[in-house]
This record gives sequence, structure tokens and C-alpha cells, in this order.
Amino acid sequence: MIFATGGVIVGGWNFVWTAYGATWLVLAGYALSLWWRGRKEAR
Amino acid sequence: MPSGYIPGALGLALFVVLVAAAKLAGGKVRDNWEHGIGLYGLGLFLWGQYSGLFVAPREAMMGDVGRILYVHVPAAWISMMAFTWAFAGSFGSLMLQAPQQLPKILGATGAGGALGIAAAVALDGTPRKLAAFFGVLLVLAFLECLVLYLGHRFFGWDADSADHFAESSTETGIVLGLLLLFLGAVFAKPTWGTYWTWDPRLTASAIMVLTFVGVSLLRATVSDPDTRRSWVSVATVIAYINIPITYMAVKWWRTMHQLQSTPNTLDSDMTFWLRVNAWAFLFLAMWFVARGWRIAAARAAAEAPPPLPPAREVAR
Amino acid sequence: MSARPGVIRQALMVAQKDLLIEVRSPSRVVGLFFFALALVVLIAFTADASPGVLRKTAGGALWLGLLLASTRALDLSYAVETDNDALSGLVLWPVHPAAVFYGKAIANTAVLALVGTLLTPLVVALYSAPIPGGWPAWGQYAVILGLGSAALAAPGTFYALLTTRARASSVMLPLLMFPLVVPALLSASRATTLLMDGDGMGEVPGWVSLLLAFGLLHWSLEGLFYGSIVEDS
Amino acid sequence: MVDDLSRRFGQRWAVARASFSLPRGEALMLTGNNGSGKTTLLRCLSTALKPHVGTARWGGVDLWEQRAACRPKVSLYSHASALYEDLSGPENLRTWARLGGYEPRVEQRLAEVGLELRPEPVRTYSAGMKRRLALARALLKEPELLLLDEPFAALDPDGRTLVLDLASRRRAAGTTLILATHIPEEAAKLCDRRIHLESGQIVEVA
Repeated sequence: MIFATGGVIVGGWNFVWTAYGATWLVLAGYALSLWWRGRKEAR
Repeated sequence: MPSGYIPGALGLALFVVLVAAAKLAGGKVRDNWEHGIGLYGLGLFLWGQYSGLFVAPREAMMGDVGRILYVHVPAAWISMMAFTWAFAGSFGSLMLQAPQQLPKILGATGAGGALGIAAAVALDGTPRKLAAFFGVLLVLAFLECLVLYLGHRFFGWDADSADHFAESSTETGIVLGLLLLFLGAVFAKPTWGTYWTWDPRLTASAIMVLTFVGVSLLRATVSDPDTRRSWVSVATVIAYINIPITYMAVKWWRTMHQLQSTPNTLDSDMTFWLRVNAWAFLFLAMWFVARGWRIAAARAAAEAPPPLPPAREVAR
Repeated sequence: MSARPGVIRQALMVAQKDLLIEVRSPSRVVGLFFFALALVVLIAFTADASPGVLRKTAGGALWLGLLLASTRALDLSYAVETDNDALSGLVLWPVHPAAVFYGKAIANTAVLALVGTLLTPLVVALYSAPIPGGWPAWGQYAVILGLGSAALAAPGTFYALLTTRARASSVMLPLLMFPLVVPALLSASRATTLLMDGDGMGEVPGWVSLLLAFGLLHWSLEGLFYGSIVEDS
Repeated sequence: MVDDLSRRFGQRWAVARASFSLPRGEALMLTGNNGSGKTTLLRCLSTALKPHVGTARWGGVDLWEQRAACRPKVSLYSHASALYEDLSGPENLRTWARLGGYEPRVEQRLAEVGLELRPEPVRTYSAGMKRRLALARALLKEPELLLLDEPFAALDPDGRTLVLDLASRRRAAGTTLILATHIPEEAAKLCDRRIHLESGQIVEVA
């Protein structure tokens, strides 16, 4: 889904979504893990 | 476009207010102040991500793929920032082993730094560069010691709490660093046609993350808390100081093979959205580190040594 | 009773003691040599066997072999100290912690340089990578070998103590040490390859100075911190 | 001299609230079962371990805080012989003597502990011979405070007499002795006082 016309990359939204999705997943996952561990320590 | 520094300045002001409130109010506020900065970071993050995807202009050469920069670059900056915090925490932990020495060190580094800067202004050529380098280094050490001194005076920081800070910072740095490496691969495929480029920055980042993974494994290996603290502090300091020389070596190695580097000519709109996202990552990372700090402190309290047994009758 | 020797003399004595132990049990250096040799040969198998390509891999193979051999050498260097807890004995004697570090680092440097020297003719032959340029080039090569061994020995001596004291598995040492020594490995192997494959752009001095900077940084930092690891806390 | 000294390992206090003092030139015997804290106490006094609570002082200075100055004056002889197995006995003694700046006088020192000048590496020695060599090493230092941890272990009757003999000679020369042992009968001839430890605490002073 990438077309390079005259050196300009066209499309490639699948890569963009992969990158953003990975970022959201990692940040949310890490936040969850911290929240979970925090609760476990509080007890 | 307004300046990209405004959301950052607001967030930092909020941070100061929250810390002050936590100090003054105590109680529930004291134990939960970081959620304020976390929520602010989350707001910025939602705004920045939406804008990065749909509002920001298309990059001239890379087209929509250039939007990956809005997550890739903040991840790089803030993981580096987290490792810097880890270094500061570990250095602080070593310093706080003898907090009574801090005023003396403050005097020495302050005077040395001022002298170095003054010499840099007066001198020329290579001596100027050297004086400036060591002057700035000493000023940074002075600032670090000042923060440590104030933290020790007003927030009761000691070698252990500085180490807990280093622990959670290292963890945050590793999480963001691994994300960065993944994003680097995703970014490299459409732009350079391969999942991994031996780009100096990417390579040096990979080595940096590996180094800190080693350090955190060391932390997991040592069981005695005091030994662990001093060993990990030393290992963190060495790992951090090694970063520039690694970067230099990798850069040198690559420039001899001529490889394209990341385009750095962004227009001002893109810079604005990049900054918004970077601030968002920063404030989220602050929340991560603060939470991790609490968790580490709670765990240390749980493994605190038992009290001394009562004195026994001595027969004579 | 004569005076207690200073830090530098103590360091030299520790180095002398370690080297005497190596001389008394030569099987260890021989073992290291064959370990490194096996690696060098195996790397040749995995690389393209055409002479041009082999010559370009020679430096990397040599230094990779030395790096992996160094982990064995470092383990052995501390096994001697932990057998009867001689390390605590040294600290309590008292030998200055920095003297223990520098002494052991010097001895480890010497062992690595020796293994490297023994390995050199074999690498030259197996990788068809002669060093053109006569004695000046060989002089440069000797400098690279010495500096590279020293650059590996300092972090190695430091982190091997950590892993021995932590009673960690032998995986820990590479995990801690390898990412750290990337600059040393890179510059030593690049410089070696350039010597063998021709240094058109005159890059060798640059790599040597990087190696030197790395060595200075680690020899000073780790000497400074060794005391806090070797002492009880 | 020792004030409220306590040291823990993990969650366990190996030595707790140990307080006693010992005049210079006297000899003290530590007794107690395995794990009662004798070795830990001696290792704290030798500055190998840092006390977590309390202090140990020698000649008015804190042993741990001033450890660089105190270490030349204190010698510990324990099961950890600090010998290099690949070197011969004379080489071991010579190495240690040079490191501390002492006269080697190897032959004489070996004779003192009943060993000959032999070129074999220490790893070929018997356990008792290693102990004798370790004793010779510990005595190289000519310390003010000599700590002996189980000095009779692995030794034949001759060896025990030798240890007692050497120790009493040191004592006559003004060295202070602290001796931890399971065999109080042997050491009683030498010691002025006795401290009995039970699970890390002093329970009896005699």
C-alpha cells in the first residue's frame, strides 16, 4: 500500500496505525500494570 | 500556531502546584498528587494523538507515514529522559549515603562550575571548550546536589528513596525504549524498505536499552537491600555515562557506510504537534515514575528488617 | 618491619600475584586460547568463504573470540579469589580496593593480550588477512591489541566481581558487560580490519583514539567504584 | 569497646545488642552453639562486616568508620584461609608479606607452624597443613588484636598445642586475643574471660 511517486511516499496508513496502536497498547498496558501492582502493595 | 512550549509550561506549573499542595495538605493529597499530572498528560496525549493522526499536515517527503514521528520521536526523547532520571536517582543515592557532606559538595561544585564558566568566557579555542565542558558538568552536579539537599531537608529523601526513584525510572525508560525500537522498525519499513536500519541513533538506543535491561536484571538478582542499592546505583551511573561514547562509536561506524538519516526539516505546524505529543509523553512518564516510586517504597517497607530483639538478661 | 606499600605498588603486586598464578597453572591460558581459536574457526564457517569477504570479517572474528574468551578468563580470575575467600583477605590486609581492581585488571589485560597475540598468526592465515605495511603497521596492530585488551579488561574485572558476589548465573556477566563494551569491540575490530584490508581514508587513528577514550573512562570510573562493591555495605 | 553491636543477614539478626569491653592484652573466649553469632561478631570486629546498629571501637576509634587505619592492627584467622591454591606455601607467605610490607622470613615462619619449605602448590596440602599455613599468614601481621575463629578445627593434637602456644606467646607480647570455639577446655588455659552467646545475644559473661 505504499507508492513512491517522485520520491514522495503515498499511503502507508497501515504502518501509521500499527505504530499508534502499539504506542497506545504499551502505554495503557504499563499504566494498568502499575495500577495493579500499586493495589497489590497497598494490601 | 501558538508556541509548542505553552502546554509544557502549564504542565510544569501544575506539577509545582501539586507538589506544594501535597507537602502542605498531607493526607490523601500527599499520597495521590501525581494523578493530577497523569490526567493532564492523558489530556494532552489524546489531543496530540488525534491531531497527529488527522490534524497535522502531511510530511513533504514521507506523506502520511511521517505521522509516525509523533509517537516515535517522543518515545525516543522521553525514554532518554527516563534514563537520565535513573542516573540522577542513582547518583543521588550514592550522594545521600552521606547527606551531611552535601553542603560541602554544593560549595565545591558551585564554585568550580562558576570558575569553569568564567574561564570559558575569558578563554578562546580548545581551552574554552574544555572549560565550558567541565564548567557545565560541575553546574549540573551543583544543581543535582541542590535538588538532593532540598529533597533531603523537606521531603525526607534518603539513599533508599533515591534508589526507588532510579528503579522506577529505569523501568519506565525500558518500557519506552522497547516501544521506541518497535516504532523504529515500523517507521523504517515504509521509509527505507527494511525493518531495521543500522541508523546510529536507533542502534545506540538499542544498546542503551540492553544496558539498562542488564542493570535491572542485576537488581532482581541481589537479595540484600543495602547491597542491591549500592551495586545498582554504581551500575546505573556507569551505564549512563557509557551512552555518549556508544553513540559516538556507532555514529562513526555508520557514517563510513553512508546511510540516509532522518529528515529534520519539519515545518512549524509539525513542530507544534510534535511538542504537544512530547509533553504528553513526558507527563505520562512522570506519572509512571511517581507510581513506580510509591510501589518500590511500599515493597521496601514490606521487606524492612525486623526490629532488634529485646535485650536479654546477662548472667555474670 | 618495612613500610606498607602504596596503592600503585600494591596494584603491581596484585597483578604479579595473578600472573604468577597463571604461570603456575598454564592450562588455563591454553584453554582460553583454544576456546578463542574454536570461535574464530567457527565464525569463518558461518561467513562467506571467499577471501575478500573473509578478510573483512577477520577483525570482528578476532575480537569476538577475545570478548567471549574474556568472560571465561574473568570467571577464572575470581574463582582463585573466592576459593578461600582471599578477596576479603586482601581487603582486610588491607590492600586498597583500587589496588585490587587495578592489579586484577592489569593481569586480565595481560592474559587477553597474550591470547590475542597467540591468535594473531592463525587469524592471518585462516582469514587470508595479512597485515600489509611492514613494521609500522604491526606496531599499530600491537597498540590496538593492547588497548583493546585493556578496554575489555576494566569493565570485565568490575562486572565479574558483581556477578561472583551476587552468586548470579554465568549469564549475568555477558548481560551486564556486553552492551557496555560495544564501543570497545566496535573500534578494536574496525581498526584491526582496516589494518588488514587497507586503510584508504586513514581512519585507524580515529578508532584508536576512541578506544583510548573508552579505556580511560572505564579504568577511572570503575577503579573509583570498586571499593563500594568489594566492601560490605 | 563493643557497644550495642548488631548485624543482620536478610531478615535475621545474626548478632543483636552485643556489648562488652576488653582491656588491652587480655584474652576473651566466645562460646555458643552453631549459628549463635560468634563468627559474625568476629567478622564485625575484623571490619569485614559493617554493623547495622551499634559500634565496635578499638583504641578509641570506630573500627568500621576508621577501617583503613584499623585494619593493619587487627588480624582474623578463620576457616576462610585466604590462601591461593595454585601457589606454593612459601609463595603464598611471600605474596602476603609483600602486600602488607612485612618481612617475609618465610622459612622461620613456616617452621613456627611446623611446615617445611616445599614447592608444591597449596592444593596438594592436607586440610591440617592448610590450616597451619593460614595461621602463619594471619600471624604475619603482628596485630594488636588477634581474632581466632575456631582455631582448633581440622588440627591434630600437635596442631592444637601449637595454636595455644603461639597464641599465648602473642599474648605475652601484648596482643589482645578473642577466640571463638566449641572446645572451651582447650582454650580455657589461655583466656581470662568467657562470653557465651545464644541466638545472637550475649547471655553469660564470666
